[in-house]
Amino acid sequence: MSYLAKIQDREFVVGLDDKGKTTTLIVDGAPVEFRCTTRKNKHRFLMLIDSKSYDVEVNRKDGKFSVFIYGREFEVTAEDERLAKLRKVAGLELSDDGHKEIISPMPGLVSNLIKNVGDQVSKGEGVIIIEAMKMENELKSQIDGEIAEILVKPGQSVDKGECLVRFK
Amino acid sequence: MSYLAKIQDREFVVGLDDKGKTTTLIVDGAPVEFRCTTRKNKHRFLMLIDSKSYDVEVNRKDGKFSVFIYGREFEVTAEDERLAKLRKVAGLELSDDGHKEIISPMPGLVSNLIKNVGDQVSKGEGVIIIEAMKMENELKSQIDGEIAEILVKPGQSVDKGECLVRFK
Amino acid sequence: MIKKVLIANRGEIAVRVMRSCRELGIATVAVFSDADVDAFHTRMADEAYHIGPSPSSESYLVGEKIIDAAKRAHADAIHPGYGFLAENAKFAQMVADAGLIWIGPPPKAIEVMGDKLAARKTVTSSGVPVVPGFEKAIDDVDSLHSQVDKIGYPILIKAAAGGGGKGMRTVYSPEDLESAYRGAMSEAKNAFGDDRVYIEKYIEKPRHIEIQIMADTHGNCVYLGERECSIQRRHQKVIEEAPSPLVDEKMRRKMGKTAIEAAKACGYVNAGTVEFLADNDRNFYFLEMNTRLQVEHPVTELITGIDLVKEQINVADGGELSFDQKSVAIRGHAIECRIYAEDPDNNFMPSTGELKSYREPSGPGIRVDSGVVEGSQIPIYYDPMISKLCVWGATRDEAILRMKRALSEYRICGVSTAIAFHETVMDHEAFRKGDLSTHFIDDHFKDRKYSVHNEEHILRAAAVAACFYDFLESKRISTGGSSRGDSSRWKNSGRIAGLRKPMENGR
Amino acid sequence: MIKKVLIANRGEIAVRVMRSCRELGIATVAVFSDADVDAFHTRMADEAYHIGPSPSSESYLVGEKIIDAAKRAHADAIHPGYGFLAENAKFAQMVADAGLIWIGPPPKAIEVMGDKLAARKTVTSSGVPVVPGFEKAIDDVDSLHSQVDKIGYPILIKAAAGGGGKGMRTVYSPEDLESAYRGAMSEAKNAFGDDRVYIEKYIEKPRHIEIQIMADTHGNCVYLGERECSIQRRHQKVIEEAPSPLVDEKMRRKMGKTAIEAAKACGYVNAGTVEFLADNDRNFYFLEMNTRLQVEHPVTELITGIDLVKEQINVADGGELSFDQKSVAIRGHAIECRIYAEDPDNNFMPSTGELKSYREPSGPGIRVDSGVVEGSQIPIYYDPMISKLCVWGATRDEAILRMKRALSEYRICGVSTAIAFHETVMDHEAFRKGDLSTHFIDDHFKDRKYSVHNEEHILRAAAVAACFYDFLESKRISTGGSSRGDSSRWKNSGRIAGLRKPMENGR
Repeated sequence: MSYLAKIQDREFVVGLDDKGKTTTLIVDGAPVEFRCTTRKNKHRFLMLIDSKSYDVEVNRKDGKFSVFIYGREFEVTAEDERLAKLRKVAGLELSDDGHKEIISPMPGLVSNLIKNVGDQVSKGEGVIIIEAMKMENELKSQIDGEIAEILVKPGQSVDKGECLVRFK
Repeated sequence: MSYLAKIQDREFVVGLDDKGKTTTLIVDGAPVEFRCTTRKNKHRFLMLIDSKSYDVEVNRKDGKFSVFIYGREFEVTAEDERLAKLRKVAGLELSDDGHKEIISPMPGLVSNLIKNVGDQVSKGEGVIIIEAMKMENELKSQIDGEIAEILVKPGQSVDKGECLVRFK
Repeated sequence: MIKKVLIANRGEIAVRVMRSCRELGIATVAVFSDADVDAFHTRMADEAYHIGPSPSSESYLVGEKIIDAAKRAHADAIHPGYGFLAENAKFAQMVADAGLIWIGPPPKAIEVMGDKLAARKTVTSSGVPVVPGFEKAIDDVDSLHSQVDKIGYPILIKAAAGGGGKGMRTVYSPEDLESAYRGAMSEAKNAFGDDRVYIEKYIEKPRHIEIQIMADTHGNCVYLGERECSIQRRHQKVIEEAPSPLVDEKMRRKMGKTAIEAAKACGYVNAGTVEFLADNDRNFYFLEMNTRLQVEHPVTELITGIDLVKEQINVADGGELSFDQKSVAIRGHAIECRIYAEDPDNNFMPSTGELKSYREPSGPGIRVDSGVVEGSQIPIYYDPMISKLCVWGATRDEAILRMKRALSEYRICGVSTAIAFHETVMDHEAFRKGDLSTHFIDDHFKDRKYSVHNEEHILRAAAVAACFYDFLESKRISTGGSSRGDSSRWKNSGRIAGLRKPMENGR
Repeated sequence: MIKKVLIANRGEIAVRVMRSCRELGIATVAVFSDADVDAFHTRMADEAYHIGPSPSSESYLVGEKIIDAAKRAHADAIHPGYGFLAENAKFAQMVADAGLIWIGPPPKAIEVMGDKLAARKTVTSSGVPVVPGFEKAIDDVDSLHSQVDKIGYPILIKAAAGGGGKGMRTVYSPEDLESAYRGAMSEAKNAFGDDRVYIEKYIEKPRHIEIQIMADTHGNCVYLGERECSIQRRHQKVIEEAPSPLVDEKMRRKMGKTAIEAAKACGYVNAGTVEFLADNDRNFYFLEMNTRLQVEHPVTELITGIDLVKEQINVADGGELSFDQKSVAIRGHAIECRIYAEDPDNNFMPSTGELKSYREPSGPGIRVDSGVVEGSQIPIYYDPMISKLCVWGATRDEAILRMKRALSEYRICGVSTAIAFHETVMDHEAFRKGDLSTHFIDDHFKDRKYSVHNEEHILRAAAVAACFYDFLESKRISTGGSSRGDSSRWKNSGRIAGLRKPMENGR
């Protein structure tokens, strides 16, 4: 099985195959020494790659993978390489959707609106302030764009995952 | 549901019942304030009994329960009270079996026999020595009795749970 | 004799207080809100009482409920921890009125130090240096300009009842003065119900250095060295250390004596902290006094070997301090990193959820004060601090390297944390040199991304891990090895069976 | 400069050494046997190499395999930990011959101190007091009686190559002498391939007190105070503390100087421990020198603030000691309890299996050195130590109470442990008074049951917990709430279906 994996700005082609009791690993076309053990808890395992030791934990999250390694969690996408190639040829890139909205990352109270409907907003600019855990948290726009709709009012409580602002 | 629970030399009659969202508890006929929360891991839970806090973990083990509480593990038996009563009336006590044999509690090497076939042995006397984890471990008789059979020889390796000695 | 203590708090500080109680053979009583019924502090206590719904205004902040729980539990004393009711003079008085021992300072001292203007006035009369400014609230706009002219720009407008940066404005020039004044007043009114504001000289890029003091009812008052808490984000301390890299023995003695003056000026008893602003020329100014145990008290414990909570209980019980000024000795260096559930890549936004994986670092020189275990929820209602990771080292250098090691061992999955941020600070040259100020993060870390990792072999391994996990999972589904695989198979065959019937009917 | 260290060990000590390496910025290499492929030390290292099957004779004891792994990893140095090859002079030499740095004493010092007769002779010539006895092996049965008569009964026959109580016999009267001699000789021959035995006076109920020393290649040698390790079971230390409740400053200085004499007599370099027997009149006698880092080194680290592993690496790298005798100061009191997987109710029989639940205590004054995590297996092949639980307190009393608190917080399910035993010792009056001897356990704890608990409310709660769990489970089965419930239902309905058919057929 061959995967195309993306992490940060890097891509790796990862080939995995079962040879009897062991699994072979090929990264970007080159075979790599690989050993892996899993205990009962299958999403926590130890990998030895070229004798380097990696104590990892993998969780699925929103169709991607969250990989804990070397003290940090990384977001990784991994898909069947052939599918990925086909998609590329067909020009069907994974869309950068979800950024045309501001979603509340936590339950809280809308304490202030920084921008209004119709405002032009740049990526990184604050749009709305949510109070949670005794702190005010400024939610920023992930894109450049114009605000089409603001769905909440100051003083209103919101749930995690609730859509607060829509862009055009 | 009513249970007869035994721990060490104590017996408790424990009644549990669901009343809507809460569970009621009756111990030895007297109602007791009870609150319990369980997380995903259902065998680890918090009980509040008369406002006392107990952070417990329960594992089933050989038909009994192993209860971790206040820093120690206790063996508890719990059975349906009516069945227990019936059994008592019928004179069918749970037998103290399993002590007419010496079972190896761990894998290891038989390093010495202290007693021989035909020897009279008192409860607590050493019978056989097993070497494991770089240490010699004397296995003792749990009963007074005469040795009927010794199933292993010095130098032989044995598995956990293997029967080593039988009494008459 | 105190035999049973109710801890009117939650999280790590409740657990911290219980640990000292347990070592003293004192029974512990927890209180918990709906959100905390399964919390670690509830589990750890000998007894636990429910005090209401999750919002703290309906539970941890309701003094009556807490005193009621203490009475039901037949507790002798109440320890407030920090936050919540810890600096509420009325609650301290209620506790005393209920015949219970308050493990904290006298209500009067809390009251005086809680009002910044009263505090300034009180300590100034004892000769304690304060930031240049005024001891009276601004009466009218007219006197405003003349006041400022006496000390010169930039200035700070502060709320008398203030805290947490609310009702505070920095002003650099006269044209901004009046609007800043009005803004601060209205914010203060909203936040504290008290619109008094006053003026202080604004000290740019100060260091935040504080002195731990401990006083008993027999007139003994001792200072336990200083802590430097200059690394702050969103007006909140995130990294603290003791001793301060700035403070030498002479400055320590001077600050210590000043702190004792301040404490004596308000009749202080029990543990307290006198906070100062300092500049790099070792001038220092009284900022405020915190009339409680501080979050960062462990660094002082690590360098002095004194258990402050035990000493608090001893003093509340009428005992004399177990040490005097001469016997207090500082050894080595300690650092604390506050591990918040937050996203440092996104302006330290709080993160909530379940700790899917949780394992604390351990080994030489590490102390972790936490109130969670694996599987714990970080609730939305309270401060999102997971733990305080503290290290001790023979030198500051050793402590920094040890902190780096400890951070690298810490395993938290499920919520974002500030761990990567702390690693970056520990590696920073300015931090290593002890070149600190309260603007440290803004100066050195603006728009920094902490979760970015450039080591090729780690990125590669992470990519392989995700692929391998998917590979394992797909194998399991196809061979049906585990229960997870089983349930998937059941679902599949169920669906197929469900689909087939109508088809058969249709034929 | 040492940049990469291979740790020729497993379990907690491998992890311990890696922690110091990491703080020094040194890369770590683990070796692992089949049983340890998933062990914590394998996970924690930067690199890991497989060295063979589970039995240590085929893996951790095979010097060639370890040196081969070190070469493949391009390691600069090897740290042996304790046990396994740590006191194998030949291996130390092999390491040097392979061009690697040996983080330990010179092979010659290991060799001299490994032979008890040679060690006695060497240190005696430097004026170190030894237990009355003889510097030569017994040549023949004839000289036996005349030797014993010179020192009087009781005596101890000891193997020259001895260790772990093997080839050792206590003799109280002449009639037992010859058979004891023959027994000791044959046991020594079997265990060590060396039948030389010698005679020492038997000291009844001695205290075991040892001095930690540290020497560099520049001629500096410093003692770091003592440890008392009198609490032993099966000839193995289980509780250690520092300082010793017996030792005063005068005795400490005297023992320290003696230890340095002993170390210098064999040209010692790196960390070592000189063990003494002592009586309650503060007389002490050289017992042996351990030419390695000891299991119980953390208690010394806790009271001196010195990281011994870092210092070992520094010295092995040719550095000077980072401290001198004058700068070594003892602060407070430290205790270590070895947490073995064993059943104290059953003569401390080892217990194996999976750590179903594992959570270490934390908070003020606690240090845990462990090599396991939740889910780890305790393999049958090695020493069954799970961890070393250490505490520091300002006083011995505080340390004892803190240890009790820490033990009560420790959560280990799945294997039996010595935790209840340690709790009982911490509560014992003789221990609290510091009235210790190597016979402590036999004297005070014979046939004691540790797991018995008499607090009614705990027994009642345990009973309720078991019932409630069963109640929950049966509810789940009847309502089919969880996947476990589901699978049971499937099984039940399968069985019923299986039973029904023949019945229908039979009708």
